[in-house]
Amino acid sequence: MRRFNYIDLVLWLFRIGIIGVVLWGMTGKFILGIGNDYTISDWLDFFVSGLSQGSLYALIALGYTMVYGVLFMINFAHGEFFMAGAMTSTVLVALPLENAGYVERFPWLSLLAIFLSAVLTSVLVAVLTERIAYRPLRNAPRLVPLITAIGASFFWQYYFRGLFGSSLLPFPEFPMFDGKIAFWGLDFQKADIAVILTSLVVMFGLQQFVQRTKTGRAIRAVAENKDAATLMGIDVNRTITITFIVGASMAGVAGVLYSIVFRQLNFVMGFIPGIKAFTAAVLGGIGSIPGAALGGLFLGIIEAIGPPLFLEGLGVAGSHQLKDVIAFTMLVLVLIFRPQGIIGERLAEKKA
Amino acid sequence: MSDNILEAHQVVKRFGGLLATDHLDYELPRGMIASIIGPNGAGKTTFFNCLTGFYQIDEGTLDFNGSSLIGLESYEITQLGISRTFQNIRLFNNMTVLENIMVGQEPHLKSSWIGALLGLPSVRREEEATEARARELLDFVGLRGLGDQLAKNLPYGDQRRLEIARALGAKPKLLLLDEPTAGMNPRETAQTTTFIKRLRDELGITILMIEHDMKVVMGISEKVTVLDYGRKIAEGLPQEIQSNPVVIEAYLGKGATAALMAQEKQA
Amino acid sequence: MNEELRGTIKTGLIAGVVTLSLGMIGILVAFNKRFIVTDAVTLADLLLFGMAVIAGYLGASSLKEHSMGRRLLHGGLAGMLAAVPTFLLILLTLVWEGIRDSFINVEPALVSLLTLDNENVVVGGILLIVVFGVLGLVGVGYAQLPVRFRRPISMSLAWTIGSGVMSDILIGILRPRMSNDTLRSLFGSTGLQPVPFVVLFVLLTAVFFWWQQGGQTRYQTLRQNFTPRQQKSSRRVSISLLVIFLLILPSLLGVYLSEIFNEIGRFVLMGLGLNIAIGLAGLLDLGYVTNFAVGAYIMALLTSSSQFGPENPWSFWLAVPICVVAAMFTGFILALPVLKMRGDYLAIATLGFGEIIRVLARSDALKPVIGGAQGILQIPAAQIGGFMAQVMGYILNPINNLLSRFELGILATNSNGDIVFGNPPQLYYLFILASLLMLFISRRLNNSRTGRRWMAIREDEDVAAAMGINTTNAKVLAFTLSAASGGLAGAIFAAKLGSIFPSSFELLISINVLALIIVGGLGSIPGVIVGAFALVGIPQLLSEFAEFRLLLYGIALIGMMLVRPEGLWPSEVHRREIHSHGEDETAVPVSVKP
Amino acid sequence: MKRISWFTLLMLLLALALVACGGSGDTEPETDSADTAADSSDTADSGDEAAAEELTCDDAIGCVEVAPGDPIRIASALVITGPNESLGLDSQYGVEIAIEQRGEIAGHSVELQAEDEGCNAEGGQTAGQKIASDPSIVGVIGTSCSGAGVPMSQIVCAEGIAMISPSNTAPVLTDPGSRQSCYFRTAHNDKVQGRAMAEYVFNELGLTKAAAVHDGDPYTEGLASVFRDAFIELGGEIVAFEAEAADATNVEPLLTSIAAAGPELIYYPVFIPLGSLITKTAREIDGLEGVALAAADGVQSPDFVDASGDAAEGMYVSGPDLGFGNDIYATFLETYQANYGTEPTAPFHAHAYDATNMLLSAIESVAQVGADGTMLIGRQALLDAISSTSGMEGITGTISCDENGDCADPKIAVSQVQDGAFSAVWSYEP
Repeated sequence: MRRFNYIDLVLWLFRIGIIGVVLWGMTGKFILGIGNDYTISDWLDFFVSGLSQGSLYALIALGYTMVYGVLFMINFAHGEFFMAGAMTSTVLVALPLENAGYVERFPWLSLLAIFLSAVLTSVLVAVLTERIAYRPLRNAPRLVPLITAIGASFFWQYYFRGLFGSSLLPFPEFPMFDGKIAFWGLDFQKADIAVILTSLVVMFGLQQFVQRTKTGRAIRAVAENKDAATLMGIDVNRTITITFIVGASMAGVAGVLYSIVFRQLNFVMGFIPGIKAFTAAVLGGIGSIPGAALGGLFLGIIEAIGPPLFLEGLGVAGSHQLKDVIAFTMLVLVLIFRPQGIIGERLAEKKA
Repeated sequence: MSDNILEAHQVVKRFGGLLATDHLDYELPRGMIASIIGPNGAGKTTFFNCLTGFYQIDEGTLDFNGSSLIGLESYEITQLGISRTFQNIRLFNNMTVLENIMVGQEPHLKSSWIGALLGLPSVRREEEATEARARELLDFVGLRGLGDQLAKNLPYGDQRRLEIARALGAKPKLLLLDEPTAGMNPRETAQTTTFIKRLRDELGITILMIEHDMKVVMGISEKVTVLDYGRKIAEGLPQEIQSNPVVIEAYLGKGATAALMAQEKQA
Repeated sequence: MNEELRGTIKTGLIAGVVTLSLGMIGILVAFNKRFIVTDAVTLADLLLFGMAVIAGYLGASSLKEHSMGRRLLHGGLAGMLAAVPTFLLILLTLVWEGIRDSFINVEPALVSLLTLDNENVVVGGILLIVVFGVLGLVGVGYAQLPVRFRRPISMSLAWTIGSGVMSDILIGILRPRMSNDTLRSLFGSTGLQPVPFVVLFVLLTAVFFWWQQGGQTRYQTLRQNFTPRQQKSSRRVSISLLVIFLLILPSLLGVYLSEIFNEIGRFVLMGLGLNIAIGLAGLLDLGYVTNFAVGAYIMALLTSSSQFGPENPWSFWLAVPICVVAAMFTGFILALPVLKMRGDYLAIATLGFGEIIRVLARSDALKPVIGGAQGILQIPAAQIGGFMAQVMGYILNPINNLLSRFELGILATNSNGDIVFGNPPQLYYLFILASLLMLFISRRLNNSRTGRRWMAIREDEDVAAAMGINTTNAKVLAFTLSAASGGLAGAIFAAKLGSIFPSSFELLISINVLALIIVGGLGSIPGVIVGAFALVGIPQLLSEFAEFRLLLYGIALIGMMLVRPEGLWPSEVHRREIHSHGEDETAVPVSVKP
Repeated sequence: MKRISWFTLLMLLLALALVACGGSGDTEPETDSADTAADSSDTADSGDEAAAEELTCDDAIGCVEVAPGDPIRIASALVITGPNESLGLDSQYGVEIAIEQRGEIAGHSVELQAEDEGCNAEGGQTAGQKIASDPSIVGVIGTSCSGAGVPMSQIVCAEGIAMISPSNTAPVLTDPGSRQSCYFRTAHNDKVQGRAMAEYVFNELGLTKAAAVHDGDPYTEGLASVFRDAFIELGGEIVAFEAEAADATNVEPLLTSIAAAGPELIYYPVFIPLGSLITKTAREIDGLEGVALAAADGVQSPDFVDASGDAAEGMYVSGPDLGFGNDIYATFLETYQANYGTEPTAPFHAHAYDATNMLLSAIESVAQVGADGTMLIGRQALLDAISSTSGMEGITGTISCDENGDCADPKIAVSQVQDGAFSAVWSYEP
């Protein structure tokens, strides 16, 4: 019903422009055959590796989204929780176990120990961060905790650099994740499949936890309205700490999965996945758990499949370098169509 | 041009399946003080939001001073001459009282940012005039001397007044007041009632208000409209409404008729 | 166990864990080479033993009861406990031979530092606990001092230690003004010499004590008793002194500190710009580096004499307006798609723009135009030549001749009579000019109708619209004007560096600018300057701490926000909220939903 | 208002104090012109002459005077914070070890002032200004990144301070048209190294279809471009020229794309994190089973082999031949491990070690020492001494400087990873 103004015009041009570029790129790829010649199996490889990367984004994004849900703050340090778990479990558990030969003899037990230590470290780091850098600022202006979060991010990065050094750490090879597995005549990396499955299980578990348990309900209540939750007898501080613990556990799990797939770690490994996961959380609709999962997968897949699908056909040089450009353009495109994210709650127009 | 400043015809606003206003017809003659009453959720504030461009209506027509309001942004509607206040006070909390009123005068300000950068004399004059008028309005609503306070630090009653002063800054032809006396004590309510009357009598502003306090409604309204479930169930002079059993039942529930009668006798 | 004892144990152990961390992440060993008092006290000593004193101080001052014996007991206990985790680490090194394979900084040097160079590490460790206990008692003693002594002592201690830490900067400033021998008697190769250290400490303590015991009141009374005319002239004198001071500053500070001032200036410019978007209009922009990059690249493309520049390179002064306009245009275009987004959706979309620019700058796709990874070289420095320079030379040269007697100077002409903004002291004037210009513009906008509109939008966008404000236009304007300053900063940056590479346009820049305006005080113009000094200047001065700089930066960010959440120099309106009703009404959907 | 006047008062006091000092310590001759700030270093130099009576400085640029008992000060400007810090810290360790092994020079110890260049141009400029403003600094080892090296070389050279970079490889830095006269490097120029690999691949391995990958850093982009041009010139075909973000985590799509282009060899002259990731992932991609892998000195480090594991076996790496027929490197590695608790995290410690030795040897050769132990080092003399370095045996080979400041051993070794170690299989000399 509203009139059409210049902004709408520009937005439509933007949408049409992007869709035009995408179509043109795909035309170039499939009809004119510019660039490499991919088989179906190649396309599937793009897709599955994107899915696996996206699962990791999704796991980290869950922590972002949960914290955002209860505190309305962007927890910039979340990527560092992920890094802390992965680094510590690798240096103190995985590598010693490998040297002692346990990884080969008891791979599953070793893996369990690694997961436990990673989750424990991530949780410890998260709880400390919350206690020191966020809790005293509960009533401060909204951007202030954002700054302490950035500070915490720097701090933890260089703290762990100090503890474990800045060299690139190898992660042991686990026999069960090595090699490929065939489905329907197509090959998949075992590690990719493991990551996707684990993520699905963990996300499903989280969903059940938030929906079914008393603590989960408390988290939702605090997210809805802190004052009301206090009146209902919910200990808000405790609930927030639990939220951090749950979010950090996801990050810890993601840290180990990351190590399994990429088998190398260093102290800055948390930053980029952190930013990506944050993007994923917003893409899906920040505050929403399935949104975070969906956003993560979307981001992972578009990063993997975007360059060959959209850019190669245009004859763009170094197309894989531009995957972030595609990812963020898609983000803006999605947010133009749906300003509240893919499955974010729709604001009933404007609230009066 | 008709004598009605506002004409709404068959206005429909849906939220999902819910009809927030249900084929509503409304006419408001120029210079009148009119009230809309109705139980919670009757669609009163929704109607205000439709009038001020916060919501776009789904069906029907809305005319102000003979021109349609449909499709206009809320700032354009304000520029046409409709100002409003809010049920839950919405001041610019971290701005001073004076700044709040100065923002209210936006529709009449012309200076651009380039002029401000260059420090043009016309811009300075306009700023001075704006500030002077803001002080006048402060005096008018009885907040003299509070200009440099932060809006959020004012007491509740003063915040309501400030909201009205801010709305007056736009020199509206029609002023929409959303529960102007909510949360006030009887003395403040009485003051506000007189004040609203003054607005019409001295400034010639047509006033449409949503109000729960029957004393206020009955005291100054020249026309009362009753909404229920988004529909108009009655309209007329206060006395007519007061004695309308449909209204009393819808509004106050059964058995309330007697109480109201008793109240009236007292008055 | 009673409440107080538990508190003391907790304090002591927390201090202990901090001490342990300092050791394990390598700070202690690294700082052990850095003297505060030459050949006597290193920074590591200060940190290590300082923890014990602090533990003792906290342990004692948290007691409600005032009996001296109990205080000493608790302080001493807290001090000793502060050494316990470290002691455990020492024991651990005995049983775990390969500890260094995991914890890279647990090295022999650390152990010998922690055991006070004892051959037998267990004895050394116990000795450490004892020393820590004694230092805990010192902390108690300090806590017992009356406040009127304690405060001057703390302040002067902080200043003296600061002088020791910053000794090389001080040497840099003093070198042209002192003979080498004088300098050497004051400073060692690192740190202050013992005698000057003590003298400085005593002197400062006396000054602070005097100031607190009456100097301050006397000064204030003096000022209060000024007649209006005196006040006016005193104000005039202050301002002219400030101006003179700003003009001679670079020659006073020398090249390196001027360079730091220029870096601060660059961030002040960006901060002022971003402050329009975030501080005034409440638009959380995390991609401010975009505008900066556009300004820098346009400057490079217009003035470079390399293959990427035009055939006849432009002059800096002609290119600057183009850079600013280009940045504003970018701001305008990028504002359009994000207008409808609120809060954190806006933040991530703008962050995305910053990342897009970063990637594009280094991409092969755009390499033919903007140089890709190899950047753009041969960008000339800004300069004033010809008639203009001659005229300025007539004014500047006599002043410089006069000032040079005092080892001072201002903007200078070179041997050809041109004014080249090539080295830091010269560039300083360019930055000052640009910063003053932007300050002026910010102030004008801030106090105008436009500024009011932005603030209204920041407070409550819907109500602002209901007041007749075209919020769309106002927001677009905020983005556009906010970009101008970034473009200006970028343009000067390119001319200053002489070459630009994509690595100068990282996300970190956006984050830094955001942090400095919030640390300074959101929406406050002086806050931007203070914030830039705190977050850009100080880390530069801390380059001593080398690889631990960012660790300290992180701690500083957290610390400053905890102590002063409203910022170091908040705007008149303290603690402004960014989002009107923050958490309830205009916030984006927030519930943790299925 | 109050605050402003306060601030002014404070600053005024400070200014007065400084001016007063200026008056009292006014022993120097007043030789300098108006721009005192810029020339302050020279004043200090000339002012020192009085102290060193029997030594005279007739150097074209000026001399550094080291008083008896004072250390000789050199600086490093490497990237020691941020994502690239493993690169720069590693080099800094190399510098420290070289200083440690050298001990004293004519009774003076050597002191290192470590600066951070942040791997970007502004970091290089700031570090350069700091070094340039300190007249006691004799020479600089730096920078790590070419982007930082360009502005820094301009600044320190304006003061005549010698600068030797252990890891700048961009051709522009030693290009006769743009090279600064005080700039030297022990790292291989991209032009040489990229060509070496192209010749090896085409002539020795006999492969004709190659793919190249870089990460958008000037170093890797430069090498990949030189390789591409040289390979095409030799008659080969570049089937894919791709780029990937240096901090990428998922390189499967990239390699799938490359696999579809059907190369016989992939050349990815990147740094260790991305290099190791590509190495490991390439082994798992369909269509890349038999494809040879090649990289440059950016990954020539034990850290890379550790991180890549078996996947690195058989891949080719160009760079200096660290197994050069002497045992300097073995001693070096022992010291490294003992001092820093880790194996080298990047390849350029070796170049840094050699660069430092080059600088220290040059200092040793030009320093004039007075009777009381005062040392004078002529800056121009030092530059001349460095540029005439020839036949110096270092870890990275025989160091000899050419007229453009390229000092790396012109021989480039192509090594193959065999049993977790680099063993030279071919040597290239332009």
